[in-house]
Amino acid sequence: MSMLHIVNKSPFERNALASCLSHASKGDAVLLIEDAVLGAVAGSQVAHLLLSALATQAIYVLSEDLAARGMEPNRLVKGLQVVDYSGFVDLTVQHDKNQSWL
Amino acid sequence: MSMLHIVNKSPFERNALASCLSHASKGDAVLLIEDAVLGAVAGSQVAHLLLSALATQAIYVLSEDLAARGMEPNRLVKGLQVVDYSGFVDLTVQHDKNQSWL
Amino acid sequence: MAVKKFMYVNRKAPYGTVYALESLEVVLIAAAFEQEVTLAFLDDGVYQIVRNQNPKLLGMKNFSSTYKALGDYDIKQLYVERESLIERGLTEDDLMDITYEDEGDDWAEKSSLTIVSRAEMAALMAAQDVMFSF
Amino acid sequence: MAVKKFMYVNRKAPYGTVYALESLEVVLIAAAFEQEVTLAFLDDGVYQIVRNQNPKLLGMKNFSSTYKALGDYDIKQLYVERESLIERGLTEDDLMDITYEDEGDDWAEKSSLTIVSRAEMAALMAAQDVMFSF
Amino acid sequence: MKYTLMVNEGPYQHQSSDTAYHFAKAALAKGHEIFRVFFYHDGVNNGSRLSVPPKDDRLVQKQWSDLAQQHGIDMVICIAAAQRRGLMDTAEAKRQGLDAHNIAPGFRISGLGQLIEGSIESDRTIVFGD
Amino acid sequence: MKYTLMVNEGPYQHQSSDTAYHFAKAALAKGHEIFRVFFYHDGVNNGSRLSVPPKDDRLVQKQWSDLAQQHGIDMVICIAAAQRRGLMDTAEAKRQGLDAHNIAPGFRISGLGQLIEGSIESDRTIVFGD
Repeated sequence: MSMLHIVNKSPFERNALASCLSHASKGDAVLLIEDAVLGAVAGSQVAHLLLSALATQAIYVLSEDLAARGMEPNRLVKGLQVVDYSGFVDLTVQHDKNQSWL
Repeated sequence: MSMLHIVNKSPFERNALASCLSHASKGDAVLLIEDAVLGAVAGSQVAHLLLSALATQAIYVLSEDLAARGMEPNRLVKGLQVVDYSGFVDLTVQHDKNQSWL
Repeated sequence: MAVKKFMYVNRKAPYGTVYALESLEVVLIAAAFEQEVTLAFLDDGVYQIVRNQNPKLLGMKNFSSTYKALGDYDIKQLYVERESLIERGLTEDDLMDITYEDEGDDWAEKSSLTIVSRAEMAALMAAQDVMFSF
Repeated sequence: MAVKKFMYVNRKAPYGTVYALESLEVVLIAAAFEQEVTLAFLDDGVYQIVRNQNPKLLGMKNFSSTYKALGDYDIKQLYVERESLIERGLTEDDLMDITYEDEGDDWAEKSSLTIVSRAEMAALMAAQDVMFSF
Repeated sequence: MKYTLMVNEGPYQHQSSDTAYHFAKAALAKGHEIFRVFFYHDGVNNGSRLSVPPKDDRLVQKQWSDLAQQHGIDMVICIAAAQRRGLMDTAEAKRQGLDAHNIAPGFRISGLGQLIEGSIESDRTIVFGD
Repeated sequence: MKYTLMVNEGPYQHQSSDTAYHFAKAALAKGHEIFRVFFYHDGVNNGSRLSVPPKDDRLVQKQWSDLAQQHGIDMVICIAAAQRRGLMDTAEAKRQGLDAHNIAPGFRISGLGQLIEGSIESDRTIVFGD
C-alpha cells in the first residue's frame, strides 16, 4: 500500500512540488514529469527539497521530458532515478494508488 | 512615464507577484486582479511582500474579484487601494504603459 | 464489487479558473455511485468554501451554496487543512457552515467540516484508493 | 508614426505549455513591422534558450533553432536575467549561441545575448512602450 | 484612448476572457475606443458559435459577439492558433476540405500581423492570459 | 492492469494531453488495457475533428482517434464540459438546433458517470492536467 505522486509543474513557478512533498508518506514515490523535471537539476534553489525528501521517498524523473528540455541525466540531484514512459507505467503498477499534483 | 503592472495569479500558488514586485520601478503601480486578490488579505504569509512594496509603489485591488471570493475590503493589508473595473480603466490611462505578469 | 475510497483533492481557488466548479459537478455525480467520498481542501482549495462569495458583478454563477447541499447527497467528509488556512490569513470562522443530518443521532445537524493538520491530511490521503485532482 | 519599443517577456518554460512556441511566432511576425524589438528571458523563460533541447521522443517540434535565426530577422537584443539562471542551477554556458552579423563592423558575428542583473532587467522593462507576455 | 486587447485563454477554463470583456465594457462606458481584440493561444476558442453552456451561466462567446456588434469592435482570431485548435470560418473550412465551420458572428480570422498593427495603432495594449 | 485515464487540458496549450497519449501507448505496449479515456474541462477540445496544425507538428486530436481505433479504447467527452466549450456530435447538434458538429472519430459524448464508473472498473485511475 503506497502512493505514486505525479508532479508536472515547475517548482520555480508553482507550489505543487513543495505541497506534494509535504503530504507524501514514508515509502511513497514521487515522479517528476513535464515542466517539473526542471526541478531535478542539481544546484538549484529547490534541490534541498528533493534531498530531504529522498530520506523517505524514492524520486523519479521522466527521461523524455528531460531530453526535451536539454537536461542531461548526469546533472541531476544525486539519488534521483531516471525512468522512461515504460518505467512510468511500471511505477503505476508497483504503487497501488497514485495522485497528480495539478 | 510609469508602468502599471497587472498580476492575476494567486501568490500562494505561483511566483508571478514576487517576480513582478522584484521588477517594478519606483513610481510604478501594481494592480491585483482575479486570483491575485487573494494575496491582498492581511495576515497572510505574502503580506510582507506587499508591505515592503508599498514604500515605492501604489498597489490596487480589483473590487469585483474581491467580492467574488468573499473578501471584505476591510480585511486587506493596510495601504492597498480598492478600485472597480472603471478604476482599472483609469489606471491604464494614468500609466502610459502596462505589463501583465502571466 | 468492493466499495472504493474516492478522494477529491481541491487545491485551486474558485472563479480564477473553472476547476473548482467542474470538480464539484463530478462530486455530485459520484454521490450516486455508493462509493466512499471524501473531499480535501488544501492550499488555495480552502478558498472554495469561504463565506460570502459573490461573483454577481463578474456575471459568474455563485456555486458556493452547492457545498452546503452536499449533506443531502450523503457527502459529509470534508477535510480542511489548518496550515493552508493560516498561511492565507484565514481562520475557521471564514468558512461556510456545511452540515449534514446525522441519521444515527435522531437527525441532529452536525458539521461536515473537519479541520486537520498537514500531517493528518497526509494520513487521510494515504488511506484512499482513487485520488481525483482538477 | 514613431517607432515603438516592444518587449517580449518570456517567463515560462518550453514544451510544458505552448506559450514559448507561440510567443516566438509573434516575434517573427513583429520583425516585419520595423519597430524596436527586445526579448527578455527571466524566471522559467530562461529554459527557452537552453542548449540541446530534444523533444523528438515527445513527438513535438524542436523550435529552439528558431531563436538562433532571430539575427536574420534583425532581432538581436535578447536579455537574460542572471538571478533567474542561478536560482535554477544554470550558467551562461547552458545557453545556446545566438548571434547576429554586425553590419556596422564588417559583418562580424556577435552574440545577441546579454546577461543582465534583475535590477538591469527592471530598468530595461521601464524603458519600453509595449509589453507582450504570454 | 484607443485600446488593443489580447486574450490568451479560452472561455470558462480561465477567467481571463471574462476579465478582458468586463474591461472592454468599462472602457467603452468611459468613452474610450476598443480598436481591436486579438484572440491568441486557446483564446481562439472564444470565437466558437457551437457553445451551449447551462442556462444559469453566462455565455462567454456570445458576450463577445454582442459587444462587437454593438460597438463595431474588430475581433480577430489568430489563424495559426485557430488551425491548431479546430476553429474554422467558411472560407478556411472550404480551403481545408472540411464540411463544418464554427466561428461566431463578429469574429474574423486573420494573421498575427493584426496584433502588432493593433499595438502600433493603439495608445494602450493590454494582455489578458493565464 | 486496467486503466482509466482522465485528460483535463486541451491540445497544444498544455502538454498534459500529449503525456496521457504517450502513457497510454506505453501501457498498451506492455500489454495493459486502457479501459477508458475521459476528457474533461478543456480536455474536451482534444475531440475536435476540425484541427489542422502545421505539417511539421503532431496532430494531437488525430493521435487519439487513431489510438482509439487501433486498440478499441472507449474515449468519452464529458457532455457538460463540451457544451460550455462548443464541442458537438451530430445528435447533440440536432438537439440544439445547430447546423454543425465537430467531434472526431473514436470519441463519444456522455456524462460524468462514465468517469466514476471507469474508476470503479479499473485497477488504476490517472489524472493528466494543468
